[in-house]
Amino acid sequence: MSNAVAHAEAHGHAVPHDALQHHFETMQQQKEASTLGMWVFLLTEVLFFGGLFFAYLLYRVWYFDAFAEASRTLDISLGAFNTAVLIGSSLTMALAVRSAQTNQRSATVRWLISTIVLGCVFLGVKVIEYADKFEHHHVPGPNFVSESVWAAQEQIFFSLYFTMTGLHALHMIVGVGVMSVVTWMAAKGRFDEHYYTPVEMTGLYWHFVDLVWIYLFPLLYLVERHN
Amino acid sequence: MLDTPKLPERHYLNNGHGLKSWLLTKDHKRIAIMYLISISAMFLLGGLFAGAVRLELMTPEGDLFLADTYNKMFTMHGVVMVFFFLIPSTPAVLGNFLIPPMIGAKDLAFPRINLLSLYIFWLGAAFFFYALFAGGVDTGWTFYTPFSSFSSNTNVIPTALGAFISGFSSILTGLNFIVTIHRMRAPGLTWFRLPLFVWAHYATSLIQVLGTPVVAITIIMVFVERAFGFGIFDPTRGGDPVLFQHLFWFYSHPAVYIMILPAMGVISEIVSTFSRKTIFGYSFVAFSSLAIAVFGFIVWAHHMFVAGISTYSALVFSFLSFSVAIPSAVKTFNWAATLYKGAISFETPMLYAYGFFGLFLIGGLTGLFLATLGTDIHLHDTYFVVSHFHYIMVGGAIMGYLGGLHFWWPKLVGRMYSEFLSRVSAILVFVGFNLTFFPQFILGYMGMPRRYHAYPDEFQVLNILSSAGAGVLGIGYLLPVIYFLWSLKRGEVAGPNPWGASGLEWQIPSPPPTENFKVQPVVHGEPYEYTPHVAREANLV
Amino acid sequence: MGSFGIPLFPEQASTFARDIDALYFFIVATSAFFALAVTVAVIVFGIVYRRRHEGEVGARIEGNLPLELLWSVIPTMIAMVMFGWGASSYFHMRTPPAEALQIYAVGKQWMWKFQHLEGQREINELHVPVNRPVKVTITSEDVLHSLYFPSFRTKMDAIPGRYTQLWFEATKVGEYHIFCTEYCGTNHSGMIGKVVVMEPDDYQAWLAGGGVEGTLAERGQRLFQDLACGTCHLDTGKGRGPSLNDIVGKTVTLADGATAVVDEGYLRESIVNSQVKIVQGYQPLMPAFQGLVSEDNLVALVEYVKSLSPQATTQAPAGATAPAADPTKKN
Amino acid sequence: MSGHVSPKSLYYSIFGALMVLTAITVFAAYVNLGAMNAPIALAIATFKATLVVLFFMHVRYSSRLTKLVVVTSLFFLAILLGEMMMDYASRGMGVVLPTLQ
Repeated sequence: MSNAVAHAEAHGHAVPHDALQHHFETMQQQKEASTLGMWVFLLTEVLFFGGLFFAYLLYRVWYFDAFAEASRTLDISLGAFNTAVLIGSSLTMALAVRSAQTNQRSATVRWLISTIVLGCVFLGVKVIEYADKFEHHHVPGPNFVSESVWAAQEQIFFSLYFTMTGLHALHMIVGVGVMSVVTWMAAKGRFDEHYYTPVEMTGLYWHFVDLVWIYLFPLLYLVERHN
Repeated sequence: MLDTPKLPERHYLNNGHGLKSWLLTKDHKRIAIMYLISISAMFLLGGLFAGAVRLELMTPEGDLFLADTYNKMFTMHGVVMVFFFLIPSTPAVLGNFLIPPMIGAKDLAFPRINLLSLYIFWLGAAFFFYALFAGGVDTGWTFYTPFSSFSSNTNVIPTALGAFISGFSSILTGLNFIVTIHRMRAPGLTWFRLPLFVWAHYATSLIQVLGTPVVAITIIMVFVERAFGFGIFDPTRGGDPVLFQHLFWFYSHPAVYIMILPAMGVISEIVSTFSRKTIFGYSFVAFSSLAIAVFGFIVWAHHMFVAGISTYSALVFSFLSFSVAIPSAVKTFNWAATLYKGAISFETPMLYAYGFFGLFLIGGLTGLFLATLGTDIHLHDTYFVVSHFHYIMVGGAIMGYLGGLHFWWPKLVGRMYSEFLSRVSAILVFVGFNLTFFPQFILGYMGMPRRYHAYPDEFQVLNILSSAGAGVLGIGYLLPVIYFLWSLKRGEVAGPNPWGASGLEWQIPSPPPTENFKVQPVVHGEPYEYTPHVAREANLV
Repeated sequence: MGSFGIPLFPEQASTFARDIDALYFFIVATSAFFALAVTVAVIVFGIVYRRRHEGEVGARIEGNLPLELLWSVIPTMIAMVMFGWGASSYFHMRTPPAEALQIYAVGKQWMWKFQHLEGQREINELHVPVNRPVKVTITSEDVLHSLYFPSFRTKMDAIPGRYTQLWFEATKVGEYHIFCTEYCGTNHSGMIGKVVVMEPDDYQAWLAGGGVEGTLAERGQRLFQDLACGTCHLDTGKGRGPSLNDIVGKTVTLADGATAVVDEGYLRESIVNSQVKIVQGYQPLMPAFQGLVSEDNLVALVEYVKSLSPQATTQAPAGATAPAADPTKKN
Repeated sequence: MSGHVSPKSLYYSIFGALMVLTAITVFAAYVNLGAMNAPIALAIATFKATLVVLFFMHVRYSSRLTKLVVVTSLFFLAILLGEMMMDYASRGMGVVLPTLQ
């Protein structure tokens, strides 16, 4: 265990940075603590979605035909468009972090705002998709309507579809909220090349949200499209 | 010894007054105290439910409560005790208070997140209280579906959300500990110089961050079934209720180790201090904590041997389940060996540690009956199981927690409690506990199922014994409330190190100042060094 | 059995009981040994090495590697013995003999309904012959239940949507408890009953007792006709559905190329969720009967279809589940 | 102090790769590959995820501890998925081991 630990042995600065909290000795220590904290948080997120993915996997194997049929009711072009949007937002996020690292305040703000906009586009498309599902009575539960012989098992697919994409969207909403605060902080000039941890942490979170979608897209939209 | 010690002039308790100075504090010590008050209240509430259950079970007929009321009593007993008392108990109170001073830090890595976790805990509790006042909930703390999703007509949603929310409190505490232990150790304090209490909390935190999210998603899935009529575990749509159990126990089995590991950490500290001796096999005790945390994740389906899992997986899970027994045994043997050639004294914390030995031994060993396939078929969901996990979670975890509370109470408040009353309470708890729960092993083997409101006549004698024991146990648990409160004003001033213990936390004043250390300590020595020299000069700072 | 008037063990009334009790005693003895050893050690150390004066400190002993290995390895070996013994008993308990008498149990809030092949149906009471293996196929109409016979030392959960099973061979004539051990709501503790173990002759007499409208399979046959199953499931195999003659115990190839063994669970699923496993060469035309046929009647239908396979050993594999696909293999 | 600064071009090329891979995923879904459709889609997704983790999330340039956290999360995810899969995959199997008694 101990050899896996990078020790914070940096020396203290003569003048402490404004952003240094009292209980840390150095900025280095503070930053490493935040980074580790964020990664541990993402670790919890992996297991959070992991349980859901297993449920999906199990029922997909059991009820493949129902899943294939239900999946075909999703709009693949909207799904692919959203995938592109989200990957694009990951790019702008990475560039925002880079701008923060290199102390380019206005570029940081610009990239952050682009990320927020792309995130909102994604959510907007999601709203369109959800509205369509409501209209077609594809929401599982008492109002579910399906002509299919696999109607019952299709409900499992849609239950998982809504739970998975709903939780994903919830994560995005939280991300957009956090990012708005970080953008405001960046605009106020709170960050410099020694302290940009909030930008970086938001970035990690946002990339994780992207990562979940990278799996959700093929699993939900592309179950069986070739016939 | 020095002459009568005095309380320090400035300490964390008098650094700021009024409610606001507490509610907005970022000081881990004040947060720990608020946790202490919160979970003590929850313990009292859970205890009342337990008392109601034991009262009902004094007679075979279901004559005291209606069946529905009884079902709500045991459900809420379980929910309160598991999610709102045992999971936070030692980590959120003692861990929160002691990990920073033990590793020479001024605070946890994320003080604001620490406060946030307390507020989240309160929010979760608020949801639970809503459910309670809206009429309670009757699913059992396990929320097994399809009963919880489609059959129960009680307040499942607010209760489940309460458990879900309090889970985030637990995750944040664990996350904070992990980062703190990695990043905030004083210079010279290498991993193998850490107190075993810290090792135990590190292992606990791993479980908290790895397991809790899985139960969170499981609760969400039940929530969408119940709230929106979705179907994920619903057998009428082809769902598998057993999948719920898999996901649930992936967290809820390791959750037992969230309760017992910190208690084990406490016991290591107490045993070493009161035998004035370094812990025997330090690295084995340290690594056995990690081993329990990791192995704890691969054994969950022993809760499901008769739940319809495949024969082969039952075999594998049974085999793996024994893997947890080994590190637990190693710990126990090492504690016993630590006493060898010690200089042992029996103040109250040590009495609790001895009580822990007795109860944890029984609790751990009876686990073997449930890991073994043949016997588990018979014993599953009987009172044998009830008794087994109470020996671990109450006998083990609460003995450890109370032992730790008595051990560090002088550090928390700077004053001593009544040694006589506390010894009486330790003995009452031990005796009362055994009287309550030992008969339940026999009841279980006799075949009495758990969660029964009424039962056949032949089980009555043992049930009466058990209920009588619960009375003794209740007195044992109430006594500390009295003498701890008394000690706040009247207790003898303790001084920094009343037990002559070796840890860093004993080198700072009691109660500690807000920043714990005036200058950052640098660690040179090994942990648990008791030389005659150190013993004489306990007060180093 | 008893000590001071307190009974300590349930009756040993099945072939499992002796083995499970012996295993229990083995673990009790092993546990008692370790518990006593540690308890005696800590008490003796506590007395012998008590602190005699204020400044006294303990000896500096860091640890002992051979000792650590010893007390890791020995418990591991003992644990493996427990595991082996327990696993072997478990396999025995999960493997019903082929000649076992078949009985169906359906759990429902809050009662146990039992059906005998000869047509008898009973609630919260189960009559079985002594010295003959009995296999109980279990399911539930609503939530989880668990069928528990303490005197036989066996239990199994009743799971809605699928069949589980247990078996036992009673060895003593008498009446014993039946409990529900999986919490199932309000009247969980009222979901109890008794199993009546009878001499074979008495059992035959009981079976012959009146009020029975034909055997279970015959009842199934009537349902089969009422539901017009025969319209498609022609004997010739030329119908829109496959012939049901002589299929039980056979392996069928499904539309997606996977295979499935025809057992009770498969038959049940093919009725309630008829679309999930389509036999190769047939179209998914059959309506799903989920919620339309009660579990009692499903049992009758299953038993009727089984009666069409006279040679089949109808023993379902233990733990067989409704959808028994292999998750490692994706379509 | 300010950590590893990747060149902008790296980010753009990773973005390009992710877009191309997305296109391949969609394309592959329309081709009948039999049982291989799902594994291929998941393999591409995993490759994409790896790119995101290594470059966008800077794990490639991060401390060993960060890498350890990533590996830990995958390890416990594997336990969760693997052990549950073990149960479901063996549900249909009968008992063939000889009883020892």
